Amino acid sequence: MKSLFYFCLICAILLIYSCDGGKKVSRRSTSEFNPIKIVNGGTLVVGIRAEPESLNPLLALSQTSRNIISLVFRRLADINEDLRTFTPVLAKNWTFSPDSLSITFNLKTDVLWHDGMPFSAADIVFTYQMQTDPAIGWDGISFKETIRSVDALDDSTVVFLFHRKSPAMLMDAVEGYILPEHILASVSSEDMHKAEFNRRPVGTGPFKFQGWKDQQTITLVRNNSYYETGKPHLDRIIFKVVPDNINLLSQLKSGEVDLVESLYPRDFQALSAKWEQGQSNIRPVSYLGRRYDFIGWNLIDPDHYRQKLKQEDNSLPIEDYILPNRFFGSRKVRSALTMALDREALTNAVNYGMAIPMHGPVPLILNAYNEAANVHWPYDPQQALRILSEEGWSDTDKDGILDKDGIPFEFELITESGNTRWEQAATIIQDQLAKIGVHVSPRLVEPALLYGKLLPLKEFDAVLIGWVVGLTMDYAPLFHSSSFFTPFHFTGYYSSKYDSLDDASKKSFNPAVIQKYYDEIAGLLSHDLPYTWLYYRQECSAIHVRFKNVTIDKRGMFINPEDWWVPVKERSRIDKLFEG
Amino acid sequence: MSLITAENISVSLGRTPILKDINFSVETGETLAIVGETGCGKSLLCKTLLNILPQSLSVNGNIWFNIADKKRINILSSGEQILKTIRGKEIGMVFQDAFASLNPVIKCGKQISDVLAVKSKTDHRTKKSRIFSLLEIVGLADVTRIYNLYPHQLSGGMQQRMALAIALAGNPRLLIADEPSSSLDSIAQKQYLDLLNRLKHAINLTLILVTHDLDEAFAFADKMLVLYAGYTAEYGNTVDIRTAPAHPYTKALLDIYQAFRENRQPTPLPGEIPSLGNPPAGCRFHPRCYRVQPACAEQAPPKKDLSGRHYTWCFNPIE
Amino acid sequence: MVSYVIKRIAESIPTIIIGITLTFLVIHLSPGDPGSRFMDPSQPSEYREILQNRFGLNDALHIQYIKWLKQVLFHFDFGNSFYNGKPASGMVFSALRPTMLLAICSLIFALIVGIFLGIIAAVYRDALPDRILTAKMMFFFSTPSFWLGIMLLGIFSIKLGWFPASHLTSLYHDQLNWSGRFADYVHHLILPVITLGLPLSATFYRYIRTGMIEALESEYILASRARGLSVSKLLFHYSLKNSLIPLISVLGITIPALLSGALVVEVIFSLPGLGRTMVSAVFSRDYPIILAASTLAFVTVIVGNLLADVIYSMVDPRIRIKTQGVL
Amino acid sequence: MKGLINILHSDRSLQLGVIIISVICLFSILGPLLSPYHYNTQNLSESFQRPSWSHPLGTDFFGRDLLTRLMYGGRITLTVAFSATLFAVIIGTIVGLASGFIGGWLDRILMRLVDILLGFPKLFVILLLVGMGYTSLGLVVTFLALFSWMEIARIVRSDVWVAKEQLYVKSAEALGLRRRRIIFRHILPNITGPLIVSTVLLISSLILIESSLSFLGLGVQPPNASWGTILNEGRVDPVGAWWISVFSGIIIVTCVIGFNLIGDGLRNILDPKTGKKT
Repeated sequence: MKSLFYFCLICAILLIYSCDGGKKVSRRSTSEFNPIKIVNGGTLVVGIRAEPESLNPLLALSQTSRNIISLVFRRLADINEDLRTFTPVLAKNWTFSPDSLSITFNLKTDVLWHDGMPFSAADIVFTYQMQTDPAIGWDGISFKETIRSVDALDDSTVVFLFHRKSPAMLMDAVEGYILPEHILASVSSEDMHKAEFNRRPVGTGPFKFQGWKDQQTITLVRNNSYYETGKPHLDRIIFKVVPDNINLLSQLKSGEVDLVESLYPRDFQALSAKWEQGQSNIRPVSYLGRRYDFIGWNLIDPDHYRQKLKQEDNSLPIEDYILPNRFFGSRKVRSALTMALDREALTNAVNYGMAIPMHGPVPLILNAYNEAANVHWPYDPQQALRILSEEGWSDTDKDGILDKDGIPFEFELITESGNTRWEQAATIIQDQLAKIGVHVSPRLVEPALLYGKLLPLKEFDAVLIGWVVGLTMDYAPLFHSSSFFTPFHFTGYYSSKYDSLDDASKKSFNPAVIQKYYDEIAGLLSHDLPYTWLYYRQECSAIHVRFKNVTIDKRGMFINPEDWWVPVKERSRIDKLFEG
Repeated sequence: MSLITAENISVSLGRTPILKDINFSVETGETLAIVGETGCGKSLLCKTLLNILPQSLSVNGNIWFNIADKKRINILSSGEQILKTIRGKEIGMVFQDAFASLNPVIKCGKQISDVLAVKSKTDHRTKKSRIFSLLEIVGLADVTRIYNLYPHQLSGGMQQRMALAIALAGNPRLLIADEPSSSLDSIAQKQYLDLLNRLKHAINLTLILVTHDLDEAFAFADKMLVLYAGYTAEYGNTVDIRTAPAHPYTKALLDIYQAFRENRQPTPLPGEIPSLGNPPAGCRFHPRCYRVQPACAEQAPPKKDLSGRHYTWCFNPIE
Repeated sequence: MVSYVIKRIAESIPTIIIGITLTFLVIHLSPGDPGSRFMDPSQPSEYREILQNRFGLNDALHIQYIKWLKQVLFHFDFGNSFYNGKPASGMVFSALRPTMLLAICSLIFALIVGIFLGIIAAVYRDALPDRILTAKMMFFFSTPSFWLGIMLLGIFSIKLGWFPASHLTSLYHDQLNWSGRFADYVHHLILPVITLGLPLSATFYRYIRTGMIEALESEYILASRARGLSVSKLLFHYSLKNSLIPLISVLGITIPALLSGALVVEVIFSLPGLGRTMVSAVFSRDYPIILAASTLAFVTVIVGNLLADVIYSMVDPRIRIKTQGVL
Repeated sequence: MKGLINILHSDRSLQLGVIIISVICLFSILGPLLSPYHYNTQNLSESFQRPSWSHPLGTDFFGRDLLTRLMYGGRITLTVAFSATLFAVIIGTIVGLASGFIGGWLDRILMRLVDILLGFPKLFVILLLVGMGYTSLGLVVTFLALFSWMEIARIVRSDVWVAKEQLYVKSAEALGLRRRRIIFRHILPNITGPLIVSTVLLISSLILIESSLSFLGLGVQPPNASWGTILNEGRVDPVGAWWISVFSGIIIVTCVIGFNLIGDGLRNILDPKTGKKT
């Protein structure tokens, strides 16, 4: 009786799972561009995986927070797609002084804060003070290091004065969203992280903050007094928290969510296939992202490093802390391990083709990127084995694992737990290195433990993680000897050649010379291999087709949301429900 | 016409007969005493009369009950709908263990009122006064307090009276009292039986009194049914049985009863009471019987009419 | 009764304090640094110090502990989240509401299903309905709720699209009238409640079936039958009340299990509850939230236990006498 | 041996449970030896294959054979559950014996501790403990054991109380036997029945907790996997790659049912009084 019951139950489950749901007939509109007049209205629902930590531009760190902030706040100017030139936003225009040491911004005069107060030059000055306040710890603080002072000449004119000339002066000046002085002036910088403002931001952007339901939704509505008359067109943007990926995907498919960023490549490919067959209203969009993943090798011996740290002697030279790691201290071993990795297969497997194998340190998104400058290590396990045996690693005891002086080549590859892509990549690397007789144990570690203890104290063998890059290139925190004891310099890489190249690149003002230094740095690092770069990721996003005028490029999804609009005929059920 | 008539009642568990061919009838106003030792099937018989036996037991025979308009119904073949109108309202029953028969988590007043509720939808106040008078009738003082007590808060005697009050709540014409006094001490026993006797006359109650005590039977009953291991040994008028017991078992009971009265040591019956599950063949009493004959072990003895109102089931009755 | 409740509350205070002290020690002694997740390579290296100071992690452990305990006991202030700066107490309380909603609905669901099926099984004891039900309930009793949740989610939400896959309410919830809102809640809660409730109903089912069988075989039920009470009255009033009593004593043990179960269900169905708050706080080392959430969980369990005991003594008159006698 | 077979024959749910668990144990122990695949050999070109003749239960992301992984995962799940149970039973028995036999203030303190620990929502606390440290197998076993010995302690204690009052213990005391001898020779054998029942039921509940933990991403490290981890891997796409979550779930449920059946059956046999009712 019982067994019959289970049998039926299992059959029922299998049946429901295996039969494909009813085929949905395409409702996709055939005309992508509609020449009739743009109408206002419509609701955009953005699916997000985690609640933003703060809507205060000074404290925001996650991509989600930054996205929402980009809708509520405005900068002085926005960068263009070429990543060189700028379009004025809150500034009307700007002029460089003849000695190129200051920039004068003329501000727009018809801009209002969302609470109705007028925007003025005082807000710019106040924002600069907040951004450079060490007690707040804004993460873009390094942009402002070149600035000597910011002064308001009158309500609509601001002057930025710089220490020295640099090609990035304008970028440094306009970085960061402008904050309302009349609200935040009363908050002390120590209490900034607890301010009510972080939960109820007031900005000058096209959308106003309306409400925040804990762990559920954040709603922005149209700012009717936006300075660009007639914009934005959408009534409302709702950010809906859906932590579970499969849940998020199914809501995207069912139309409960219109836009999702950072889809899993596997899901993205499935969506793309449907889209190409004309069976879906979800438009997949991919663009060059900001992330790359790599293996970081620990070049020095962790125990020796720890002992030296215990001596608490600040006068010791850096060389004293360095005892080459028994595995990765040798550049040749690192190059052998790199050659033993089939980066192509790895990249395709974990990214489903939505990433580009990466050989050197310069992110593909930057103008400084030059693939030819990198040293390429091809996939060649035979060569790798040869190099390893030259280095003394061979399988003398025939247990399938290389060894040297009785030490087997066995190490832990740590990665952040909860990140499926990294877990998968670590598992594949384990398999690939096993083929040349290197035994890898992947180990998943809590982020707090990983970034809070293991990496800063260099207590690891090898780590697989990724970085998110900004629009400027700075490798000093990762490889420069001046940051040897800081948390992100966890490889223990120490090269005077690198130091001098890095210093020189920062002193130069000539773009062509700087590019030359960058190429040299790329060549040096890809030769020395403190990291083995794995792949550069393409961002996979999707947006419902009813949204028109959507511009998406390597700067991200939310470049021109004030221009997005929905034709009346294509309004969804949710659009209509909100319109009443 | 008799109020209740039992015809050939047999109860069996699977193939094992527990009660076999029991017959009796009780006229309105009469008292029948069912007498026998512990384990002879008395309680089972009581439950059979109300058709509340567990489904694992199969019952044969007929129990005819005279409902108010001179119509007879067969309790054993009636549906629950009809039985609902009989149980509690026509036939009340007091169980052997009063405490066990009271629901431990429902207040006394509520337990009585639930029985009343079935009967008529009188309004709350009349219902309450009816409950109070019932409690007074069974001799409980301080009725308002008792109304709100739980069964375990009552003494044994009070519990017994409470059970009686519940049995009487539906104004039954027939009351089945299953060893109502067995759990009480002798004084309380006496009081309780007096109460039953008074009630019997006051509200013209027909009574089936189950007892193992011949004293009780002789004092109250008009008729007697003597059971031995699920069989009827003897059935007839109390006077006849008392003066001229025909079955050796009845005789033995009487002897013991007599011995107690005269304060001498009774002669115990040889052997043991057979278990209902595995009774001896033939006459169930024959292993212990001093008048045993070869036939006794062969088959069950037939009914023997002694005087038209006195019957025995024995091959060799005492003449 | 009042003094009994007060005594119980007084007894439970040390339990809570021991509990949160242990929690405090565990999270503060564990390796890793809550501030680190906010850092990226472009930040100045002093930022780590700033964060440590901001979170008050630079003091000695016992000073941190005393400071924290003072704050909690005298100001009912659990500090602010490391992650988003919100007051921890507010965050946790607002997370408790959905959890309570989920837990109470599941409890009611489990009670209804468990009691109803338990009665059926007891009435048809050892017959076909009883055997089918008992086997089925063995299945639910042994099913991890996360699997049940994934299966329900996969079939009814993703494959068939009958129920929403996440959240407590629709986006347009506020636009609806009250009946619409109620329907909206029901629509969102059905799958999570089944997921949390079914395994629980299997437990209740066992108790009710046992209790009902015991009650139905008892002398007082036989006596009640003899009194001519209707079948429904016998089942639902006379037997059920008796078999509910052991169930209520189980209720106290059920509450911690319910909270543990809610944790998983909230993760699967993306519900904004205490469990999910706890999971994400553990993963991000958000100390104030972890402490506030565990304190609240302990208090909930203790209050729940107390409630169960009070109800128990109310339903079972025999117990009440005993407690009165003790006091 | 004959007695054992008799016991097996006397209860149908015990019979069924023993069959289920033996099959699962054989499946886990012998399965990986017989399987043509290695639990950890990747074949990225066969990623997420539906069940077929060559892979009866399909493959996972890395193209590993799911059946083989489930067999291997069974080893880990069962090892974790068995060893945690073993520790819990040892702790519980010691505490229970001490509490019941010595009594007095020790008993009060221990029982208070039991009450406190029972009041904590188990998963909450274990999640906290495991989430705060390295997620290693040994740690999971330790914490599971630390939070599940209380029921055992209670049962042992109350049985010791009963046994202590019984005549044979009294007479042993009167004979002047040493306390340890009394405990081990006279009391312990008398409480093994209920102890075995609750041990079996504990195994099933620990399997559930372990898989919940693995499901939340805490527990076994890759490339090893317990059933819960495999189930969690299937969560990436429960509809598209349904076989992973469905089959790993089925085996967890079957295993837990097996232990529960054994527990119920043993209770029926060892403790007929309460066993009849359930």
